Parts: sequence; C-alpha cells; structure tokens
Amino acid sequence: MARVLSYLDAIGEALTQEMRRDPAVVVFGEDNIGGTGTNGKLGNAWGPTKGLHQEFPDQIFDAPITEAAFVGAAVGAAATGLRPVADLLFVDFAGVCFDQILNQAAKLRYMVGGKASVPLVLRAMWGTGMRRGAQHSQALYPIFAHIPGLKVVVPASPADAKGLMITAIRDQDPVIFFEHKMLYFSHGVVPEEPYEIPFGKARIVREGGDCTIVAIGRMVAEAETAAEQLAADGVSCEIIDPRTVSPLDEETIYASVRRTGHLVVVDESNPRCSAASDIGSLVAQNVFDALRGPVRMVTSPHAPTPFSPALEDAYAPSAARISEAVQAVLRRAVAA
Amino acid sequence: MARVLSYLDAIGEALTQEMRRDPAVVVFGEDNIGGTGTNGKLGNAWGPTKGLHQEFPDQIFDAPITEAAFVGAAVGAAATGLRPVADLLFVDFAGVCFDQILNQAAKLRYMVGGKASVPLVLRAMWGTGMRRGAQHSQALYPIFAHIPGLKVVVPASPADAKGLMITAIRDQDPVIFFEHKMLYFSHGVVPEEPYEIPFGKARIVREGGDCTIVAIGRMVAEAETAAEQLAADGVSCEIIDPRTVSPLDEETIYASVRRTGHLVVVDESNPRCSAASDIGSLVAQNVFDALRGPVRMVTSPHAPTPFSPALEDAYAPSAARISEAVQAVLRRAVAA
Amino acid sequence: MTNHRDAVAAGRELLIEIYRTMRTIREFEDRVHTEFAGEDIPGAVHLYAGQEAIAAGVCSVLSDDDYIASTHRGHGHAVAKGCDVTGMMLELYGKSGGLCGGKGGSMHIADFDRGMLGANGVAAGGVPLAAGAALSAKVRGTDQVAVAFLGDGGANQGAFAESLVLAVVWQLPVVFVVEDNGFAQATGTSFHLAGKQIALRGEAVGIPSRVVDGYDVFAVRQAAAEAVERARSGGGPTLLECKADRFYGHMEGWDQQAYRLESEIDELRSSHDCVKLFADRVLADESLTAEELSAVDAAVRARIDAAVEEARNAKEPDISELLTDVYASY
Amino acid sequence: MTNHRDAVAAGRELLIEIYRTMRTIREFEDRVHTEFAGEDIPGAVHLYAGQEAIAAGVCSVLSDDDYIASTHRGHGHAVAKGCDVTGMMLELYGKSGGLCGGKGGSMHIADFDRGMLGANGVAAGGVPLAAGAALSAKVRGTDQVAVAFLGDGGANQGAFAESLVLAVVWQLPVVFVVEDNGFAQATGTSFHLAGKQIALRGEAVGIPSRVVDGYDVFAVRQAAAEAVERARSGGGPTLLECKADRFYGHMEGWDQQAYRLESEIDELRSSHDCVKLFADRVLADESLTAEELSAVDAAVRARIDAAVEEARNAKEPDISELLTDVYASY
Ligand SMILES: Cc1ncc(C[n+]2csc(CCOP(=O)(O)OP(=O)(O)O)c2C)c(N)n1
Ligand SMILES: Cc1ncc(C[n+]2csc(CCOP(=O)(O)OP(=O)(O)O)c2C)c(N)n1
Ligand SMILES: [Mg+2]
Ligand SMILES: [Mg+2]
Repeated sequence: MARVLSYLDAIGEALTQEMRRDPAVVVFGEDNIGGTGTNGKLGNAWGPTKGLHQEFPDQIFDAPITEAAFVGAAVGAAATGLRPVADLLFVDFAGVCFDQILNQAAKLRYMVGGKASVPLVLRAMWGTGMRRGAQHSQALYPIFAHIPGLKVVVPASPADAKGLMITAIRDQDPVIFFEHKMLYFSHGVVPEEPYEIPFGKARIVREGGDCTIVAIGRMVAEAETAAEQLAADGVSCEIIDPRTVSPLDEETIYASVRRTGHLVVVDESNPRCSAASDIGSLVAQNVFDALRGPVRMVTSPHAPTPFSPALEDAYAPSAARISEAVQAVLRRAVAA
Repeated sequence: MARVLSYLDAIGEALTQEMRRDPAVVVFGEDNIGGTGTNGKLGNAWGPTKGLHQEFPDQIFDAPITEAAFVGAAVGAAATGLRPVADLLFVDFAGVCFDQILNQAAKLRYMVGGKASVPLVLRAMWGTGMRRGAQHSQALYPIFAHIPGLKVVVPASPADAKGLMITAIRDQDPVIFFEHKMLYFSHGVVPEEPYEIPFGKARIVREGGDCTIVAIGRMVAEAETAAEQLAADGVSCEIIDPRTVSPLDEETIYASVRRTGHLVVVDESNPRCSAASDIGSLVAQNVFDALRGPVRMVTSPHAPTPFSPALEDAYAPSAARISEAVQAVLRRAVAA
Repeated sequence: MTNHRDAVAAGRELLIEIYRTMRTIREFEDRVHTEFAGEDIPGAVHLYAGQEAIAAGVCSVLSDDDYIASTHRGHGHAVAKGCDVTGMMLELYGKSGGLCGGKGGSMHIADFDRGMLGANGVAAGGVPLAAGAALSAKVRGTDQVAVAFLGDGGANQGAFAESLVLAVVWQLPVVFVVEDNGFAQATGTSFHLAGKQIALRGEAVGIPSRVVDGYDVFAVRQAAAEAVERARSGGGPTLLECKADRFYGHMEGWDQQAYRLESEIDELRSSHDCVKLFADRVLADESLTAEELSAVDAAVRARIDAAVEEARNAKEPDISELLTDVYASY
Repeated sequence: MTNHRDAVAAGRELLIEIYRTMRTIREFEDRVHTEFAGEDIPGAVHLYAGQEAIAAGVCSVLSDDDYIASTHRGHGHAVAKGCDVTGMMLELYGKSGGLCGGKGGSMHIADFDRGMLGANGVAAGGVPLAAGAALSAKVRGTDQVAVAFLGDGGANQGAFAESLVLAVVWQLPVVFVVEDNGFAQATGTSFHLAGKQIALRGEAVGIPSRVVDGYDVFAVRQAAAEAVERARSGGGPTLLECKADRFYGHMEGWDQQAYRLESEIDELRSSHDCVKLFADRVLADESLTAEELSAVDAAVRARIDAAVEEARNAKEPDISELLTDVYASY
C-alpha cells in the first residue's frame, strides 16, 4: 500500500537512509540535535533532523551560531572525505556565510583544476506565507542559480523532496537544497526504499495543449489550482516543475512550448534577474519560432516581503494571478 | 576646452566635490587613506580615494578588514544622518558582508514602513581582464539587481562614472556602484562642475536601425567595436548602455527594439538569472510583437573565471562574439 | 545585589519610571503570550519577560536622541527606549497604524524618532548598525551614544566580533550589551560558549568589559551609566555582559522548553524575577510604597488592555502599501 | 632565540630539510619578484619572503596527510607542505601542467595530494576550510591535523572569530597560525589591532594561545609541535601568533612601500632575515657546515631556474579547459 509522508518527514527519511548507508554523511547546524549544553532533554531539534541523533550520535551535531565557520567547515570537510549536510535554517541567513558559498564552495573545484570536489548539501528553508517578515521569507534561489559551481534544488512534493535529497547527498558538487516552509506539512505518497531523482529532469505535473506553465516550489500547487479552474473554461494547461533550477531541464520546457506556443513562468522570487526571467529569456532565445505570443512572468513584486498578513497574502503569486496571466496570454493570441 | 579625465579620476572628482558640498558625506574602507598605523607616509590609498585625506581629514578614514562591520556601520550611519561611501575593494568581497547588504541595507526602509532611509553608496570593483582569478573577477550585479531595495549602477565611461557617483551619493537609497577594473585608466571628456546623471535613463551610445545591442560596463566598448565592423558590412546597430541595471530603463530598450526588431544583450556576468536574461525576458514579455526573431544573450559561460590569460581571454564576451550574435540573429531573420 | 544608593538618591520619580518600564515590558509580554496562544497574533514572537532589568537599566541612562539597535527579542528594548506600546501592539498584529505600518512585525519593530533603530531578524545583525549610529554621532559632533543589544548566541557571530574591532579602532561611542539568557534557541551557553565569558572577547581587543547581574536593575544601570559616560566623553566603546534567563520559550508556539528542567523555570520565576526583586527592595527600604507600585501596575495594565483592544480592532494596511517604501522598477 | 637542542638532536637531516625549505621559499620568491618585474608573470602575486621560518617551522611537524589552508600569500606554505615548485611556477604563469592546470594562479595554488587545501583570495576565507578538514579527520577517526594560516589583517574577519568558536566547541584538531607581518596592505597593525595581541582572542574563547618569534624557525617549530601534539591527542585547537615582517611590498607591482620607512626595511633585511639567522646559528654551533649549506643553496637555485625555464616554455592550457571542472548548464 502506498505510504503517505509529510515533506518534512520525507527529508528526514532521506537523511536517515543516507547516514545509515554511508558514515561519511554528517549532519549539522543550529539545534540539529537541540538541547546540547542544557540540563533538559536532548533532541529539541526542529525540522527534519528531529530524533535522528539517537541513531546517529556520531554523525549529527549542534553548531553554535557561526554560519560562516560551519558552512566553511562543510566545504573543508567535503573536500577531505565527508559528505556534510549543513543546515542554514532560513535561506535568508545565507547572508552571513555568503563568502563561503560564493567564493569557496562554488569555486573550489574549478580553481584547483578539478583536483578536489565539494560534495556538500546546504539545507535552507525558504518562501513566503508564514508571516515571518522581510528577513525570513525570501526565495533567493535565483542568486544561487546565478553562481556557477552550485546546484540548486527546489522540491515541490514529499516524494521529490526525498529523492532529490538523496541525489543531493550523493552528488559531487555543492547543492543548495530549498525546503519551502509552507510545504513541510504537505503530504504525499513517498516510497520507503531509498531512491534518487536525477538533477536536471523536470516533472510534468499535468499535461495540456494550450499553454505551458513552468512553476517552482510552492507555486506548483498554485498552478495546479489555476489549471483546474482554467480547464473548466476549456483551457488546457501543461504544468512543468523543473525540480532543479540549476541544472535546468531546458529540453522539457522547450518541447512543451513547441506544442503549446505559450509560456507562463511562475516564480515566488522577486522579478529582476529571477528564475522566471531566466526561463523566459531562454525560451525567447531558443524556441522563439514556436512562440505564438509574449512570454509571461508571474512573480512576487520588486519589494521585500511585508509582515502583515493582509499584505503578505497579496505578495506571492496566487492561482488567481496565474489564471489571469494564462488568460491574458491566450486572449492576446486569439486577438492577434 | 573639453577636459579629459580617467574613469578613476572622474570618480575621485565626484567624491571630492560631494565631500566638499556636504560634510555628511564620509568615505571609508581598507586603505582609503592608506598608511594609517605605520611609520611611513600616509596616503598610500589605491584607487579613487588617493590623496583625498589631505583635504578631508575628518571625512575619510581607513577601516580594518571588517566588511560586515563597516558596511553595516554604513547602514547605521546612513539611517542616522550621514551619507557614507563605503569601499568594498573587489565586489567579490560582498560575500563576507552580504547579510548587511541583503537583509539590512536593502530592507530597512521597507521594514520600518518608510520611517528611515539608507542613503549609502557601496563602491565595488568588478570584472574580468586583470588575471585575478575566480575570486577577484566577478560581475555579480545580477545578484544585487535581484534584491529589492538596492540600486545598481554600472558606469561605462568616465563622464558617466562621475555623474552617476554624484547621483548615487545624493540618492536616498543604498546604491551599489560597480567600477570596472579594466576601465579605470580609460579616458574621456568629463565636465569639471558637479552634475547628476539620473538613474534609470539609458544612454544611446550609437544609433542604428538593424539590431538593438544592449551592453553593460566594459561590454559597451566591445559592442562599439563590433558595431564598427558590422557597419562595414552594411549592418547598422543601435547600442544602448543602461547605465543602471536597477532601476532599468525599459522604455528606451523597448523603443529601440520596436524600431530594429532584434535584440542582442551583452553582459559580462554569468548567464543564469543574469542581467542579459532579465532584459531578454522583459523584451519577450513586453515588446514581443516587435521582435522579428529570437533574442540573443551574449555572456560569460556558466563557469568561474579562470586565471590563465589564455583561458580568461576566451571567457568574457568579445567584439567578435557580439558580431557573430548580431549576424546570427539577422541571418535567421532573412532566412525566415 | 548592588548598592543602589545612586538610584535611590535619584529619587522616587526615577524609581517609579524604572518600575513602570519593567512592569510595562512584563505586562506586554505576558499579554502577548496569551494573545498569541489565542492565535490572534501572527508570525514569530520572541518574548523578553525575565530580562526586563537589562533593557530598563540600560535605557534609563540614555536620552531620547541616543540610539539602540535591538534583536529578534526586541519588545523590551523598544518599550524601555520609549516606543509607544499601542504602536508596538498594532505592529505585532500587522495592522495599519503600527510603528512600521504593519510591514515589520515583532522582529522589525523600530521607531527612529525614539532612536530605536530596529529589532532584527538576524542574530547580531543590528550590531554593526549601532556602530554606524555611533560613527554618525561622532562625525556630526554630537554627544549621542549608541547601544547594541545582542544575545549570547548572537555573540558567536562574526559581525559582532568585527564590530568590536571596528569600535575600538575608530573609538566609537558605542556600548555593546550582550544578554546572556542561557540559551540560543534550545542550545545552552555552556555548550556554545565553551564555558567562557563573552566579556573576555571585549577585553581581548581592548574594550573595557564587565559581567553584570542582569536581574538587578540597579547593577545594570550603574554599569551602563559608566559605559555611556565613557562613550559620551570620547572614551570609546564598552562591553557589558548581562546575565538573566528568559521566562518563556525561545519563540511563541515553537518550543515546549523540553531542553530546560521544570525546576529550573520554577526557581527562575520564584527567585530571579527582576520585577519582584525590585519591588521587594524598594518596599523593604521604603523608598517606594506598595500603593505607588499598585498604581503603576494598574496604569500599565490599563495601557496594555487598551493597546490590545485597539490592535484587534484596527484596520489591515491598505494593499497599496505593498509597493510603497521601496524603489520598485517593476 | 629559543633553545634549539631538540632540533639539533633531531639531527643534520632535519636541519638540512628545514634549511632547504626556507631557502627554496626565499629563492622562489626572489625569483618571482624579478620575473614579475619583467612582466612575464600575470596577475596578483604576494610574496612570502621574510616569513619563511613560520611556514617551515610549522610544516616541519606535519605529515604528508595533515592539512593546511593558506592565504593570498601562500607560496611559502605550499613549498613547506611539499608542493612541487615546478608545478607551482607553472601555475603562477597560468600554464598547462600547473598545479591547478593554470586555472587558479598564485592566489589559488592547491595540491590536495599534499594536504594543501589552497591559497585563498579572501582574507581568512580558508580558515573555516581548515576547521572542516579537522572535522573530517575527527569524524573519520584518523589522527590527521589541520592548520589554518592567516594574516594579522585577516584576523579581524568574522570568519576567523567564528572558526575559533567552532573549533573550541567541537574540539577540533586544528591549529590557527596567525602571521603578524605588521601590515594589512598599507595599514599597520598598530592601527588595525588597536595595540592588542591576537593571541588574546584565542584565550578569550578558551583556546590555548601563544605569541611566537616568527623569525626563529626553532621557536616556531617548538610551538607548532606542542600544538600539533595537542590536536592529535584530542586536546583540541591551539592558536599561534607568529610575528615576522615581509621583505617585499604587499603585492608585486602594486606598492612602493611608501608606508614604511626605508630604514625599517633595511633593518629588517639585515637583522631579521630568518634564513641568515638560521645559517649563522647552525654554523656557529657547528651543527651544519658551510659546505652543506652551499650545497643546498646551489641545488635550490638550480631547481628554481629549471622551474622558471619550464614555466616559460610550457603550453597555455587548451581552450576546452574553460568549461571543465564545473557543472555548466549552458
Ligand atoms: C545569523 C542567524 N542565524 C540563525 C538565526 C536563527 N535564530 C534566531 S534566534 C536564535 C537564537 C539566538 O540566541 P541568542 O542570541 O542567545 O538570543 P536569545 O534568543 O537567547 O535572546 C537563532 C539561532 C538567526 N536569526 N540569525
Ligand atoms: C575579505 C577581504 N577583504 C579585503 C581583501 C583585500 N586584501 C587582500 S590582502 C589584504 C591584506 C591582508 O592582510 P593580512 O591578513 O595581514 O595578510 P598579509 O597580506 O599581511 O600577508 C587585503 C585587505 C581580501 N582579500 N579579502
Ligand atoms: Mg540567548
Ligand atoms: Mg599582514
């Protein structure tokens, strides 16, 4: 019988299975065990590492609030035989250790002419919706996708979260693993045995012939809602979840646009130099002839994330805005 | 008589005139004076601040290698009455103080509901060509353009460098000011009196009717060389230098593409989620109907910058690659 | 407890003000705790209850135009620096009329008119900002002083270490107030500080540094007065390491404090309640009367009641606010 | 100078090895200085001449499979850790066959087979990497040790401060070697360290820390031996602050050292040349002969000559290398 797991537990299971398989897999971050140095109970971790210290006391540890040091240590450890999974908590905190990501992790293999590799995973919670304000709600994957040497993974479902995490741990390059905070308690069927989902292979979430929607992370579900509504109006959308923003599965996107002639990209990040603009421009460069109308990008605005629920609810793309975009794109094509 | 100045001296002149005008303008960074704490001569600064300490002993100071602290201090000082110009040296070092840029400088005004502003300038040297290797040659402006709240200025000529620096200092928002290391000793006519060049107003470097080339920073000169060669073949290119990547003068680009029907974007940065992809996708979204063929992006490859001169020379876009791109775009349009 | 002759000498008015500040913080936090449980307050809320003597003691020696930069656990600092509690409460509720128009929330409460440069969502993220405000005061030639609050956990951040260096090299009028409350989330200081005092880190770079009993508002006030005087008179930075544990968990709705023994919390609340300690003392030495304290209690309660009431009934910010206060190119 | 009975007792072979290391670094750097002036060498080159005793002393107590992480001024560390000087020279010239295939250059020289994890273009950027290599050794259960080299200027970086904390909290087998050469670019330590020793920063977080005469290879070796022994035996991190000024400017072709008095440099070269000091001493106490030293000199010179010759004549890397060693999605 198909087993249902939360996105959070799916990640935890991936970590467990990989630590069990390979003692070189180590996991650390602030409160990754939780309670170290207190008189109370150990194991007050939050997120996917909760409880793992019992089975893996030598592979999982708490870190002081020293991201530059422990992310850098992950780089050094990765280059000398371990496969560290470091936890940033919120991706926003990449700010305090960005040099170690940008200049050390990403570049080491290239700078030393391939004589070392950096098989590390950096876990990072992202996204809007939890009323966390401007410094705890960012997407930021476009920034990491811009940086050569990094791989950027943005799973949208529990099954993908598990399979992509296993691939990330086994990969030879530094991987930034984006966990959407609003997906943690979403559920889905997740196979029990370990499995890999290859990087750079998109998932076709829904097939359709009128318009291609590329959606990332939490936006996949919004796109599905929009597609349902549009289907009722007789518009058939194809939804593609790239799964990994870098590498990007260009071919699956191109093939779809060749069929539909229309592209809407839905990206929770800010608009400028975004994943949406990246995909939009690639299509405009490489499958221009298939386009029967303008590409359309649906993103958050060029503004920090507001705290107020009323404002935050209007910030990220919604099913309604996606529907509108698809309709605008198609209306225009008919008019033309 | 028109006065000729280097790009470097043009920036120095802007700093001088603004410090003279307003005692709230302060300038600091590592070796911004140079020689502090030594027995030798003071004034061993490098770059545009050389010599300025003599006129402005109370407005310019050396900082220890504490970018997170002094860039953060620039934020705090800007929010409380000063107009700091902080010097990062190489933009690559943004890594060690990225939190202060991403989460503090960029977001403060928004987070506090407009009750404060952050009028600071962060000077940053960028670009390839000086055989500095992977950690001293990056472009990175796409990363800053992605971040709401920041303004991103990339002057391509001495006159622009001066006028844009003056505007940057007088602006109420944090400005990242990109100085291309290979342009420092380029010369051009620069007016002596202080003047502002508005943000978000592109410069039409050359008019032409066959293809629009948007080029940034050092790439403007490469585009000009390419345009010369192409003109000899009867191809007339319009070159647009956006001057500021954020805000971006979309209208000037759109107007040009409406005339030419073709777009090539030349961007020294890495390709993914880049300024090139940003501009390419905006055109594909907003002036699609004017396009008579695919947009084309000419960038550095998705790889760190190699040290070896032989490799580095093949890394950034060149006049030859720009010509090729224009020709490919036009050839395709003819064939179609 | 310290000798508090100075405080007493300063007179009833000051004592009452200090009490009012501490009581206001406590009442604000207790009430936010309740309202949060009722799911009225959105977002991430970190309560300061238990540490009131630190904010109250430090801010009691600051003027309105001095600066403070705060942390994610910032309500106490904001109250002590004179921010309006109704504006704060509105902000916590994300409502129009909040101190930041609802755009900031608990983690970004600020009031520049009161020199409160903002709570901060990044550990030690505000410390360099305080250094910058101090630089600003120095360059502008005022005698303003800036205080950087941070936690024991935040003290392990590079930005703090660098700010210490910058402050001493530039001789900035800044006071670093490290609040050691025993924990960084669920991690204990005995682990993450490896048994060492943070004050040593100040001393190591040449900054006069002291460890202070953070339950004792008089001790904090005395140490802060010296530090602020040093800063104002051009003597450069000081570091104060104030020790006082928090009453609640790290973050509302997040932890059950399983990492603490229940007896630890009981003992904390019964023997180390800085508000009670203050009251006991001023009553014992008869510098204030029970009536005076009750009057403050009642006034504070009414003020917080009114703030909650107003916050509940306030309007949401207008959607157009989404795109104000930022340059939006599209 | 320290008592060097231990070194002498270790015998001629060790003494000759130490001398060879120091002489190789000096010859390499002097020659690079000349070649750079001739504009044969591209890029940014920071010379280590003057500080040889530090790299040589520290690395003399390391095994091949111990790790070091280095700085922008990394040639000395690389030589001392056993990197091939021809491979290094080819790398400086950006040629095929260089230690990093020409992709790294002077600022990124690395040789993982020798435990040399790389020079680094970011001040203190390599320090966390060394902590990570130490973690790796600890988790894998080997007795390997990691050394982080950094400069006085780099010691002001947050990444260094955080690494000290991480190393002590995790009890990592790592040694921090801070080389105080008096300057960070043109800025003097008397300004940027505010007159304090960096060793105090180690002590402040609980790391045994010592100031060492960096001109005296025996002193360095002794201090390093203790530190490495502590690390190997599970005793955790150590910090060594080694003092020795550089002979050349900050970066080749960049500065005329106007920030130093000429007399300072003269005095440095005449009285604080660690290679001369070593030679004087081993000759004075007759532990080595002048002939032995000359033989080393000649061999070293020939080796460097050959390296330069080979580097000049080597091929440029093939253009296809541009896109290797990185995942390129397009
Ligand atoms: C740079 C950074 N890393 C991690 C976090 C997540 N975080 C929020 S509060 C906290 C603990 C802070 O501890 P401390 O500084 O002692 O303050 P306290 O909560 O005890 O007041 C952590 C780790 C953060 N906000 N910023
Ligand atoms: C984070 C960072 N900031 C600035 C620089 C520019 N820079 C290169 S070397 C240097 C001075 C370093 O001084 P120190 O650490 O004492 O090393 P030394 O050059 O004296 O060996 C500076 C400021 C850098 N490389 N990295
Ligand atoms: Mg704490
Ligand atoms: Mg130095």
